[in-house]
Amino acid sequence: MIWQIDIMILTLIVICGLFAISVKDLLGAAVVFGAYSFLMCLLWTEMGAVDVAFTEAAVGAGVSTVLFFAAVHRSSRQVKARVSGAMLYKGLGLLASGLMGGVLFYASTDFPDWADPASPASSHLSPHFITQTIAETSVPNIVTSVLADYRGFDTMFETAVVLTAGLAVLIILRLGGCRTAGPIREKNAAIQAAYKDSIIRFVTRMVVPFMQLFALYVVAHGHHSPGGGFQGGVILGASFILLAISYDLKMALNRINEKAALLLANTGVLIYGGIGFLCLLLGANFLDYSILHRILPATDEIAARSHAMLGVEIGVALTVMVIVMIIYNNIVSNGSYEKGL
Amino acid sequence: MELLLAKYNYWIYALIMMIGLYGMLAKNNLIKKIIGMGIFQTGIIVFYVSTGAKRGGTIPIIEHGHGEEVHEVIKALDYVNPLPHVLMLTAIVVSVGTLGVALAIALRIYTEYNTLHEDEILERVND
Amino acid sequence: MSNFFIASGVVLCLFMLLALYRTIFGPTIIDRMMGANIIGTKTTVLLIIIGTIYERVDMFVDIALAYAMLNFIVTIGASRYFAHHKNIRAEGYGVLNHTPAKGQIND
Amino acid sequence: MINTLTIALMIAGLFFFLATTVGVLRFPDFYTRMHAAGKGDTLSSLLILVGLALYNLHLLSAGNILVTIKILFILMFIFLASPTATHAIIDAGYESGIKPWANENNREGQDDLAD
Repeated sequence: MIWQIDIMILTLIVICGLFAISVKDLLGAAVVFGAYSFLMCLLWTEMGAVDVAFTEAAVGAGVSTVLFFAAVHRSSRQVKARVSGAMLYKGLGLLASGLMGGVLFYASTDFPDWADPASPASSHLSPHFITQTIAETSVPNIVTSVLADYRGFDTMFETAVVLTAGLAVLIILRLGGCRTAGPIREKNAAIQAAYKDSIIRFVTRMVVPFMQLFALYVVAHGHHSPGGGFQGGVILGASFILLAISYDLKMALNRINEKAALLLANTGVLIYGGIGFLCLLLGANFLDYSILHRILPATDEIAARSHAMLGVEIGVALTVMVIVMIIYNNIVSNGSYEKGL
Repeated sequence: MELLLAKYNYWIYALIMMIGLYGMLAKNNLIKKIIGMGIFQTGIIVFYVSTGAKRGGTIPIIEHGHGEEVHEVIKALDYVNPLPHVLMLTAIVVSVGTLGVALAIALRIYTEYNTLHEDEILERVND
Repeated sequence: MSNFFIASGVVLCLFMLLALYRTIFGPTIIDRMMGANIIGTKTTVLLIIIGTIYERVDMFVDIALAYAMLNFIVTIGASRYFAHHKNIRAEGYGVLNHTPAKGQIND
Repeated sequence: MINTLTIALMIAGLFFFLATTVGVLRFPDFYTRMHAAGKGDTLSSLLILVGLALYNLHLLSAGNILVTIKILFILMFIFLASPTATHAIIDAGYESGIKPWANENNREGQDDLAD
């Protein structure tokens, strides 16, 4: 933590947050919220939470903001005040948030001092993770080892939650019976064709392979540096979103169509659960990777844990990549998969 | 002054959560409400991450050269607490899922009622 | 040297505060996009500076690279919005017409 | 030696960031502001990143050289992406009909575009 920069960033964040909900234009609010997420990522880097910052850079600053743009593109930008009872709602909102804030301010006197090394949160379980990770798993990135090994059960269900969210979006928009509703009538197709300009296309063509390679590096190198399945998966998905934005939705769908997408999403969760069941079959506990040294060639128990973590990360990356794409594709085309942003 | 330096971050996170809650409750527009939800979420996440901060701690990745063994003894005080990071990392990824579902529901409401404003939706539902 | 990096980080944050003025007050939506883009570029640089302060730059370059990529995507996405909607102001729907589902509601 | 070079490059970069910010705040219309932002941002991040990449080389080892190469990758990416982003934003403004600024004599109704 660097308190000088910390104070500056916190000030910026509060200003950004205040204006993100008070700007009178939805697209503008989305842009300000994007800036808010950028600054949030900076705050986490500065606190030393590099993996969280990486995830926020990919998810919060990148994909969420694009999702907001897509939703605003499909609906309207207008913000209207309430016709009646605006003051009542404002008063109630202020009262409720004031109450909550008061309770939190009061409770904050009981919290340990900020960045206190002896705080209860840092003194029971986490020293074990920090000191034993190299000896037990040979993975230097403690966040990865806790994520995929010590708390692997939790992460498996988080992945399942992400899959469920993608399926929910699919059900709400694609199968919701409104596939023909809300189509957009193009008044001037010529302008649109002319707009798809070659500079953006050319740079996209140069950048996308580089991005995907980088995403694979992030997945594979997550043991030694910040990164891992979630971050790499989101960046992979974002590269397809970039294709869909700068060409059109058809182009991205030609790469991975809906059927393949659903298949891949389920395969990801299946890989994760399958590795768990493999451990069960070999006679150990669910997701106890050390038993896998019996079937993985040339590994001892410690290396087996490290390798199994990589497999798990690949499963996570597959699911997250495809789900990010599914959510974007459905929101930007209102479930019709026809015209994108 | 000492109290301020020791607690200022908690107060600011409480402030962020207050902004988010106000946005969720008082705003008329559905997408504004979703933005408020996002702000509330980040407030909670920052609170968790900050409980893991340590004075003088470095990032939670054991220092080592590539392909070398780690020789020196690893001290827990040298590294930031990684546990909140793990919990919040998954929370952020799940938040993109909830955001997607929320936006999908908002879009569905828009195609059904042609508005994103709460009072107009209620009016049209009651008609 | 570390003090110099911290000072330049704080100065960069101050510049961000000034760029935030454009992001928040506009006047047009495109000025806001420009402000967000500037904040994004400054953040990429600031990430590397923070890495240098921690003396673990090798861990921070990946984040900065991912960050630059996502900033690019956001800017392209925001500007593509105006390929479909030709209006700078928030009112109205521009070139596009949204036809309501049930056909009875029109404002 | 490397320290002096780094400090010089970073101060130059910060100066151009200052110029960018002043330009963004003070210029009269969107196109001129974008002009300041696009050029200044690319140049100053280039200068600062080169400075930091050099600073990183004060201990020569394989790992540090790799990090320097990675920083140069970021630089290359910014060099590609930032002008493209500038182009996209300017194009969006032009497509949606913002008129370029003109001086008082032939200014015609552009203040009404502000929201």
